[in-house]
Order: sequence, then C-alpha cells, then structure tokens
Amino acid sequence: MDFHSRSAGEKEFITMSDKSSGKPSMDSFSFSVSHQWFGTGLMRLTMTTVGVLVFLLALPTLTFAEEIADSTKPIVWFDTGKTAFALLTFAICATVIICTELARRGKPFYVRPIAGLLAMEEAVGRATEMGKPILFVPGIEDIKEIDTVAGLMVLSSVAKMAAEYDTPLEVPTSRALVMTAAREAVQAAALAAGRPDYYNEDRIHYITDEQFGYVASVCGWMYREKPAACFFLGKFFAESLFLAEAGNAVGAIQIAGTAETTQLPFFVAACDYTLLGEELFAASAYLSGEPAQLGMLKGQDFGKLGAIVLVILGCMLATWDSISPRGKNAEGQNLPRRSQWITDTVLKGG
Amino acid sequence: MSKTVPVLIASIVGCLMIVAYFSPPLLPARQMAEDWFTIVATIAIFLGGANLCLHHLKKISDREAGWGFSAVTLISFAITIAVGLLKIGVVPESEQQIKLAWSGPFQQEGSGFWWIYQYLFSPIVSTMFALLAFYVASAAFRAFRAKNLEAILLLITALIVLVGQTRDREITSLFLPPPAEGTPPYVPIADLTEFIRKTFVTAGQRAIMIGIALGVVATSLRILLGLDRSYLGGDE
Amino acid sequence: MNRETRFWTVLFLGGCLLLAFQSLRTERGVGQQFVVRVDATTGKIIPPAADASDNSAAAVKTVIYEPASKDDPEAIWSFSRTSGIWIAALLTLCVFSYLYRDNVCYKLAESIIVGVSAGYWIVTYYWEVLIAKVLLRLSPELARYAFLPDTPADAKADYLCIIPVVLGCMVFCRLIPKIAWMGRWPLAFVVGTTAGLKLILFLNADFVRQIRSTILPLVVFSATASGGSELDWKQSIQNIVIVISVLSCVTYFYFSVEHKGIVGRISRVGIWVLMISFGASFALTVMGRITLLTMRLQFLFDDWLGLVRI
Amino acid sequence: MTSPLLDKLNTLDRRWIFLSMALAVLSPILLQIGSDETPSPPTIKLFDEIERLPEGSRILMAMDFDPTSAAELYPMALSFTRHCCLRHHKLYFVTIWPTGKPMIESTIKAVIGADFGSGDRPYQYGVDYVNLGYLAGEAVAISQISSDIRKARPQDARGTSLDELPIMSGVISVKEMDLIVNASAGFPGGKEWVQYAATPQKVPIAVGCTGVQSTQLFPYYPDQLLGLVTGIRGAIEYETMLAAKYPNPYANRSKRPAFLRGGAQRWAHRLMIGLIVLGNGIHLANRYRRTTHP
Repeated sequence: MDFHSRSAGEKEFITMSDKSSGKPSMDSFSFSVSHQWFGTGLMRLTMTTVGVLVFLLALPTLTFAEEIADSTKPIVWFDTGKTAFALLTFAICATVIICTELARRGKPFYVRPIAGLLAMEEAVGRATEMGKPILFVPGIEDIKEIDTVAGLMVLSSVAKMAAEYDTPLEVPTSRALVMTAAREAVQAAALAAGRPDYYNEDRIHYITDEQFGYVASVCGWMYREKPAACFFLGKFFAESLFLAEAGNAVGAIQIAGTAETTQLPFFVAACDYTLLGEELFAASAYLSGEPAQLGMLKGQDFGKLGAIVLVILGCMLATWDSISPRGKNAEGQNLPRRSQWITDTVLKGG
Repeated sequence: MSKTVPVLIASIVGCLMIVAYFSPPLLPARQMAEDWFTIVATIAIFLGGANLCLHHLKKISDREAGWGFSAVTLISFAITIAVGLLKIGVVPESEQQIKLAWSGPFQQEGSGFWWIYQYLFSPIVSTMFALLAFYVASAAFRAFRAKNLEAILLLITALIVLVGQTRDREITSLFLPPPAEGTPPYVPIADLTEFIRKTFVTAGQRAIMIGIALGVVATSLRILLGLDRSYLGGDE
Repeated sequence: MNRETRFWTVLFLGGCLLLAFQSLRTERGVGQQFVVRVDATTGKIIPPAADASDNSAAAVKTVIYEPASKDDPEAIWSFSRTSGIWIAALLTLCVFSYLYRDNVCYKLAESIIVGVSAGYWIVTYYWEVLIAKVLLRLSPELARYAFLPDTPADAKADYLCIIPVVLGCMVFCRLIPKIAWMGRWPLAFVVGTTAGLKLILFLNADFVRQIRSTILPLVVFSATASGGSELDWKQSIQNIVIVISVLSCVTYFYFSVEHKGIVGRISRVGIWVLMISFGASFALTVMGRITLLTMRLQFLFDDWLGLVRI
Repeated sequence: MTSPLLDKLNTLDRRWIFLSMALAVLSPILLQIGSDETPSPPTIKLFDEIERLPEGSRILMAMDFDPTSAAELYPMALSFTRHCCLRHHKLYFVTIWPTGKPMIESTIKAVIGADFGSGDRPYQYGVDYVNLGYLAGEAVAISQISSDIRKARPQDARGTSLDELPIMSGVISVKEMDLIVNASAGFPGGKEWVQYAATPQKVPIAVGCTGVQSTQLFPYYPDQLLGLVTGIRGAIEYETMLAAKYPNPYANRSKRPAFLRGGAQRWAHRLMIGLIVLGNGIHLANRYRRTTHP
C-alpha cells in the first residue's frame, strides 16, 4: 500500500516562469491553451453576467408569468434569509477567480506533488511496454454528478498520454451520456496529441445502467484482456472493492480517486495510488498544467484557510461560553451564546 | 462556433442555477433542471441501448472470440425489452382499468417482467454484491500489513473495530477485575470502538468533505468560466 | 483427464446426486413453489376448484397469483415460480464460480445480466419517465386513454417539457457527422446545470455544515445532581480530539504549501487521522457485506435445497 | 533461513482465502450455530417501553423497507411485532415504501398468522390489528397522517372503510398513538418519521435501521428518538432480550432468524482477524528473513 505522503520528499516547484522553460516531468502533462476564449477571465465573467441577466429577465416572464400575475404580493427577488450564505459563496468564488487571474498574469504559485498523478504517466508507459491495454472507469454515476465530470476531465489527460504512446484505452461506461462525453474527450485528446486516427469509437462503449451488471462485465473484461493499468476516477459505491480486487488479481497498476468518503478505505487498501476526495478535483487542473487552472488550487487553499480560522475562532468562543456562560437579559431570557456569532451568522447556510 | 455556443450554454444555465438558489421566484428553475436532466438522460439511454446492440452485433458478425456470449446478451436484452414494453402477463388491478390493455403496473407481481427481475436480474446482482464478502477478506489479508506507521494505524484500528463488532469483544473484559455483583462487565474495546467512531471517523470524513466542497466549487467554476472544456471535445 | 478436471467432475456429479436425492426422497422437494389464485379487483382468493365452473371472462382476466405455502388447501403448484427458483439458484452458482476463475458459467451469467439489466433500465425509464412524465405532460388525454387510466380528467398539458425532449434528441446528432457538433449542446446543458447546482449544494451541505458541527467547546461542564457543575472530561477529550483531527486533516489537503516544517508535521498527523478513519470504516463495513453473503447462502441452502431445517 | 512454509504462504493463492471465508459463513448456517448479543442501551430502551405500556396500547408499525434490505430489517420487524403481540397491544401497520407492502403482509403472516391467530385471545383483523397499506407521497404522506389518517387513506389495504373497523374508532391521527415503531431502510424513513410525525405530534418513536443508516439517526438519540436498533447486531440484541423474557417459544431457534445470522457474522469476523494477524506474521517473518540473510 503506497501512499502519497511517501513522495512528499521529492518536491517540485511548478511556477509560471518555470512553465516556459518546462520542468521535464510536468512538461509532458502540459496542455497548451489552444484557444483563448473571450480573452481574460474578467472579460468572461462580464460576458457571463450579461448573459445571465438577459436570461433572468426573459425566463421568469415566460415560465412563471401566471404565478407572478396571480400574486398580489410584491415579488421578492432576493431571499434575505440567505444573505450570509450568499456573501460566503461570493467570497469563496471571488477568491478562486482572483487567484486564477493572478496566475494567468504570471504570478508564480507552488503546487505540491501528488503521487497518484505523477504515477499516471508511469502507468501508461508500463502498459505500452507490456503491450497491454489501459482501462479507465469514470465511475458508475451519471454526468449530473460533479465527480463524473472531474473523472472525465482526467480522462482527457490520460487519453492524451495514451494517444502519444499509441496504447489502446478502454472506457466502458455505465451511462449513455457519460459515453457521449467520454467519446468527445478522447477524440479531442487524440487530436491534441496529433494522432486523430488513434480515436476508436468502439473502445468507448455503454454497458448497462445497473451497478453490478456493469461491474460483472468490466471484471470479466479485465480477466480476459489483463490490462496493465487501471484508472478508477469518479463516483463509486460498493463496487469499488470489486473493481480494485479484480485489477489486483491481474497484476495491473491501479490509480483510483473518488469523493465518496465511504469508498476511500477500499481504494486505499486495494490500489497502488489513491486520490483522496479533493485531490480528484485538483487532478485535472494539475494535469492540464495551465497557469489559470493551477491558480484555482491556490484559491481553494484560501478556502481551507478560512475554514481553519473559523473552526479555531468558533471553538475558542464555544470554550469561553462553556467556562463562563453568559447571563440572562432584562426579560430573564438566556443571552445567546457567543459562538452563535460564528455558527448562526457567518456560517448560517442556506 | 461549434464550441462557443455549448460553453455559453453551460455558463448561462450554471450561473442561473446559482442565482436561482437565492431568488425565490426562480427557485422552481432548480427543480425543473433536475427534472429536465432525467428526461435528457432517459432519451440518451436509448442511444446507450443502440450502442450496446451495435457493439455486440459487430462482435457476432466478426466472429470474435466469445461471440456466442454476445448473442446471449442480445437475446436477453431483446426479450427483456419486449416483455417489459408489451407488459406481458400484467393484469388490470381495478374495475375501471379492465378495458385498457396497457394498464396495471409494469412490475406487477406475477408478470413476465417481474419474473425476469425476480429470477434473473436480482439473483445475479445480489450474488455479485455478496462476492464482496470474499474480497473484503482478501484485501484485508493483503493490504493490512505493518509496512510503515500509516499502515500500522490502519491495521490496528481495523483490528480493534473488528473485535468490537461482535460479541467476541467480551474477551477484553477478562483482563479486568471482576465487576461488582449484578452489574454488567465493563468492556473496554466496545467503548474504544465507539470512541474511534465518534472522533477519528467523524473528523476524517469531515475534513475530506470540507476539501471536496472546495474542490467542487473550483471544478464548477472551471466549467462556468469555460476554462476546462474537455468534456465538450475538440474543435473540428 | 488432469487432476483439476477430475476434481470438478466429481464435485459436479456429487452435486447432481445430492439434488436428485433431495428432490426425490425429501417431502419438501427442491425449490417447489406454490401459489393461490387471487382476483385482482376484489383481493379475494379463488379456490382452485372454482375456475372450471363459474368464472366469467372478465374475472379470469384479472387473476393474479400470490405465494402460498404447500400446506395451504387452496394452493396450486406453480411452474413459473419453481423454474424461477431453479434458474436463480443455478445463476447464483455461476456467479460464485468467478471466485475460482473466469469460466463459461460466469461468462454466461455475465452476458445474461448485461442484456437483462440494460433492458430492465430502458423499460423502467420508458414507463416511468417517457410515459409517466413526458407523455402525461404533453398530452394528458392520450396518457389517460392509452396507459394511465388514473390520470385526473382536468390535467393540463405542460409544453415546457418539449425543451428537454429536444435536447435529449440532440444526443443522436453525434451519429450524423455533419451536425455532430450539435450533439454537444445537451452535454453542455447537463454539465452546466450540474456545475451550478452542485456548487451551492456542496458549499451549503458540506462546507458550511461540516465547519459548523466542528465548532465545539474544548472544555465541557455538565450539571451535577447537586446543582453545581463539574468537568465532563470524557466529552472534553472527545471534542478536543475531533477539533485537532479535523484541523490537521484539512492541513494535509493543502496544495500550495510545501509539506515541511510545522505544516509538514501537522499534515503528518492529518494523514494518521485519515488512516485511522479508513481502518475503522473498512472494519465497520464488514458486517454488512457478510450479511449479504449470508442471505445468498441461505437462499441456496434453505429456499432452494431445503437443507436447513429451521 | 529457508522455510518452505513461509514460501508457500508468500505465494498463497487468494482462492484459499475465499474458501476459508465460504466455510466461515456456510458452516454456522448449516450447523445452525447462532450468536447472542449483549443488548445495548438504545435497544433496551425500546424493549422496556413496549413492556411498560399498558395492555392494548396503540402502536403504529411503519415498515419502510424492501427485499434488498430485508436481511437486516425483516428479523427486526418480526421481533418488534412478536413483542407487541405478547403484550397484546393494538397494531397499525403502514408503509411509505411501495415495496413495503409485501413486507407487512409476510410479517403479519409469520407472526400473527402463525402464533397469535388462535388460542384463547386470538388477534382479530380490524379489532386488534389493521393493515393500512402503502401511503404514497413520501414525507408528505407522513405529515398527512400525522394530521388526519382518513384524509391520507380512507380505506385499509383490503379496501374496507376505516370507519367500519372497530380498531379505528377514536383514532384520528398519529397523535392518538402511544408509540411509533419504524423499521427503516433509508429515504424516506426514520429521519422523516422523527421530523414530520413524532417530534411535532410529541409521540415517542423508536427506529430499527440498517447499519449504513445508523450514523444519520444517531444524532436524534436520545432526545427525539426513544430507542434505536441498529443493523443485524441490533436485531440479534432484540431477539436475545425477547428470548430471555419469553423463553417459550422465543428461545427456539426457528423463531430467531437474526440469531442464526449472528453465528456467521461472528465466525467471519474471527476469520478476518485471523487473516490480518496471519498476513502480518508473514510480513514480519519475511522481514526477519531479509535482515538475517540479506
């Protein structure tokens, strides 16, 4: 059982200035920005906001015309009960976007290495050497789960590596929409790798929506074709251990990642590398090597810092409350606890 | 153009979903989006079915190894669809329904579709599920080895919880002085299991969930800002 | 004939002999199923003797069968259910054979389950979404007339759901190279809504709530019987451990800070906490998995073979 | 150091592990070796409450599970119903899962039909128990019957009007119940019964749930939940208590399905512990071999 803390020693700086010179190990992952869509991020934001405003004006009049006409009460456009949560959402999104923008302008950011991601190329390389196929499972849920989307984003990076080495990549899917998206991703990756003929539609196919029907088929395939590398990235449930044990039985290198906390123990126990929760979402940004996407990781870290500060502050106030509880007010009611300022104001939730 | 429009669609509907959450008149739009997704996914499943047929038909026509099994798949697929869509064996359940050939629930007990579910689908699926008991054992044997500190922690907690789960936990109270008359013996490992569950398991999951939430925010923003378009494929 | 083949042949023949003995010599038989006939509209049991004489055509049309025990005087032997139990039992054995290695029996079960389950979901979605949602909204009259007689007569058509139908159909554009690019629109719609919905959902449920429930007093006092308060050390230790564990794990997930020095040490504690939690979660799941296996084996040995006499 | 045994163990085929697991689960089933459990406080509380309630109290039995979760919940449903019948309480069966209907029917058949249908005080349908059947509408259905049962369901599962049943006289809503006992496999289930019926109407509620669901329900105990019976282990605990209090006939194995599954659990857990210990023994032996004979 290898775990990424192992490789924490071999650290590596990925900075924007480094990008041009190109660190060897990261360079192969780099995914150049071929199209600058709408120029800068701020421009994008403005365009999007304008689009949303247009939509906002058009949609209610179309959809809810009846309800609006019926109601005698004035329409409340903003739920004031959710103000605190709206501000929090805005703050987190803004931090992430600002970091993205700073990264794009060339501010260097350090990103720690994630062993599972560094091992991806090695896994693809090993499959090439052994002349065996690669298996990629983007989870068993539909594309309405963000885990699946994250898995597909990693798929495009893996497919690009596989296309460069010309190693067959099998992507069985459990949902039809995921199959469509996976085909788009692999086709694009093949094109980006300069091998459009690498893309073979038959290798990305739908099996069945049923969890264990899908697993039965994938495990049968693994037994027969003996893939050298298996990637399980997406949303998984009970079948996680099933897939990982089947891969282990055929001796494949296995890299797994999921945000389903209940399944992480099984992947950790049975796979060579595991991306824990958030690392799955960071993976595609990391693999893309784009400055803007790496900047987002920094933005996420500010969110975590905020979480740590809130927890420490809240715990201190709660402890204070516990040691010397507040008295009663003039009407004889208990005064609110001090920690309520954090729990019920800042973290009110929606 | 082929890519700008989809990215715009994604950005607009995505932002709308966020704004709708805070705006009462738009709140139904979120519900509607979920509903619409179900319909889109349902229509897409027919594409999946078509793909399944093509995949296996190709195997059969190429006489690939194991093409006979592809034939079995196709036959069972066709039979299930026919039995289910034609509601074979379904009878109307009330007087007013008798006139209608298509009435009655499609999964009615005793119907053909029910038989397929009960005697083909459910046994295979639940047996696949039951195989996990074997894999749990083999994974534990292989992976829980004291290679480093992390693995030692993993294995020791697993052992503690495994002992604490069944009545065998009572052996741990043998090492304690006998309890006073009439009181149940104190079982330290049961308390320890409960403590681990309430503290470390909760804390570990909480931290992972906090991280995931931020990861989701960043991933969503990547989509809404059009930074990552891999799911939309390449430009032709 | 090598050793392995011989072993399996002996096992197979032994199994067949056991089955033959069990089905011929025991009173219970193997997997025998009995049913009673019930009129679906009234819920009354139809005695087996009655069907020849006084049943009108309409009544026969609404007969359903419910499981019954063999001793029930109204029970009749059911071919479909008995054969079903046998098929289910054999398929169960086929799947279990995968544990030994991939073989023809497993491949057979695998091909059946892929075909059946794909068909199952298509049929389910057809009735539950296309008919019960789409058709019902687009044309309630047609739905009531043809499929769903319980639809209220005053149901109004809702044409808005034509949009997802069109979007869904655009998925098929991929099959035509000229307009293949249009096939991305439904994807964009789905991924876009996912992104928007999940952003809020995760921030609210996971980020805000989890932080909130981590805000705990590090020192807890509990009221004593005499009215004073004393230190509840058990709860205090628990709270301190939770808070420290959460903070160290969150530190472990830091991407943009090198894991050395103080951050390195804290994140090392974080990885220990994660490992403890994984070990415990693994062991806590074992019980559920064993229950599933127990159920399956009870099906084989009790429902089918009748070997376990409870 | 050469050790043929260690070499063999190092290359141990995992099929031997599979075989040992199969034996560990199969032999207790075939030999009918069961296992008792020491009752835990949340289970004891429910048991004591059913004991404490005076004879003829009204108990709402909500059976919200399906065949896939029946492994854990059906034995629970049986013991809850048995215990209530022993105390001669009035039972109102209901489910908010469409798949729960056959579960109610088989529970009634197995308990009332087999043990309490005859004798000097037989359980009579409509007098001592009623099957209200399936209520559509998930959580909404719960809040509906907590305000007016007849509005949610004017007839019982057999189509008889509720007003014709003696057991329903004086019963308007959930408020008239003395206890709600729920066997819950997920959503909608225990959590919704607590939120929409028990807490607003101030009716005590106890839930029997699957192991997976227990983490979700634990926060409600003991404030909003009177008792909580968790997974197969909870089912065994309840059966153990029932057997201790009413040894005839409930100490009998045929009446204790969960007890029989407990034996398999215990042996499988022992095997897992053994495997982990063996795995580490091999690992340490290998290390010793490597250090002594590099």
